[in-house]
Amino acid sequence: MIEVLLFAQLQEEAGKDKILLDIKEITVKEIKEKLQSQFHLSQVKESMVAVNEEYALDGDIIQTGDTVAIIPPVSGG
Amino acid sequence: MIEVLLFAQLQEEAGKDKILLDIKEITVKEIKEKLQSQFHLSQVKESMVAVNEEYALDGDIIQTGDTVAIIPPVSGG
Amino acid sequence: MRDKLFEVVEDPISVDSLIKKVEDRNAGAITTFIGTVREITGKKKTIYLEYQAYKPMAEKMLAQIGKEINERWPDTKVAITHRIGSLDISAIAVVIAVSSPHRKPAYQANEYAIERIKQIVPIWKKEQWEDGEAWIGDQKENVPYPTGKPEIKDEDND
Amino acid sequence: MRDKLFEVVEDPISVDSLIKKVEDRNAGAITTFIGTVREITGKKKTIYLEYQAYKPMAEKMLAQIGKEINERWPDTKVAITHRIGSLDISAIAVVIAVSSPHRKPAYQANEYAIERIKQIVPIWKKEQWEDGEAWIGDQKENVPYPTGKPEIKDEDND
Repeated sequence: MIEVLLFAQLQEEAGKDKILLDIKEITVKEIKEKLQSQFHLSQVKESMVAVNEEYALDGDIIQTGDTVAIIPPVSGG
Repeated sequence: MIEVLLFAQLQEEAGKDKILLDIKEITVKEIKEKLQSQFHLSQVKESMVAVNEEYALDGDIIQTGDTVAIIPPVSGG
Repeated sequence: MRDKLFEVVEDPISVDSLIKKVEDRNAGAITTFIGTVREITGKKKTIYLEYQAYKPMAEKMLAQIGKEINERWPDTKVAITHRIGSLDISAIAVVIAVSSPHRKPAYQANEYAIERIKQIVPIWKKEQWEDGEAWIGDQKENVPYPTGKPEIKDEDND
Repeated sequence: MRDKLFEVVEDPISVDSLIKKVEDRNAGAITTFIGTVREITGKKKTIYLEYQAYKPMAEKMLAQIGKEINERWPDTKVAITHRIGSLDISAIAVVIAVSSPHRKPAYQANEYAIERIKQIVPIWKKEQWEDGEAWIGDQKENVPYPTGKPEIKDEDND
């Protein structure tokens, strides 16, 4: 199981703050595509992905048990 | 009478915080020379002069009733 | 208990408590940056802001900014607290405190911190106007992450 | 009674009270600079500092710095308090608070203020070391007043 955390606009679009995916292994690029096509999250494209609280690159591999977060452009401060 | 205020090292050198000069009119340049020669204040040369709380130039004229301050290089902050 | 130097909180921030965290016998300068909720931006009138964070990661990223600062400007001490939740006009959203033996690094490191917060710390704000609301990103001003991910080092920053 | 924005005082300075003086509904950023007494400078160990001011003129000059800032960076608010007398290690000698709608001017104006204080405000410090004392001027670093008097405008400042 991979837990995907959603924030800000993505959270509102999805109507929930997390999605559970029953997947053993997937790349960052693939999970972004999956979230766009299956969950219609418009902002995924311009978002970063964090795996276990670290920014990840498209080629990085996500495994079952990992916590993924979709990070749209930040606006703190 | 012209009141001359002394601060910091000048005050310690003179042993007092003001000097009264019985003068009607004098330029800034002249008063600096006078303080050096008569009162042996070594730091006057590198000091600025303020007349009535405004910085003054060598040619400016000081008149009886004015308050003069000798301002050695400042070191606040 | 040791004070946390890098925190995301839900209650009002005390500027004084951040100053205390960076005090040092060899500090000659402490700078603070206080980010407050501004009423007017362009022609829009803000009623309040709503901040959300990915809290554990946000605190990690704030700590990383502190580490970057200590590497670039030795002998500095840094503390950063960001508040989340609903914030009224003039409320304090973020406080950055930096101490240093000399003033120049205290200013530079402080400004570096706020720039980095706006790049890598997962915190978002939603503006509530009289006639609507929107989550704010800096999409209008910047390509979100030109190098594919937020720069962990940004040598050109000033 | 209106708060004094530019002050020379003999008692401890409250950073919070200066922040309050510059708060504004349209401020998005407040910067503070806190000048503290540092123990070690080079190889010298300071025991305490003694500050002296030509008080009425010093307050006038602080107000003038505020005016210069408002001209250069519109929409800023500035407050400065300098303490005099005997100050122990870590004590606060000066606090500068600047508010602005945006952060960049808040940093720039604040740094401008401390540079100008060191140029034109008639305040002097005497360092007390373990083995002596001396009034400090910036003679070692600068020609005191290259143009004959302290520059009232300094267009090259950054």
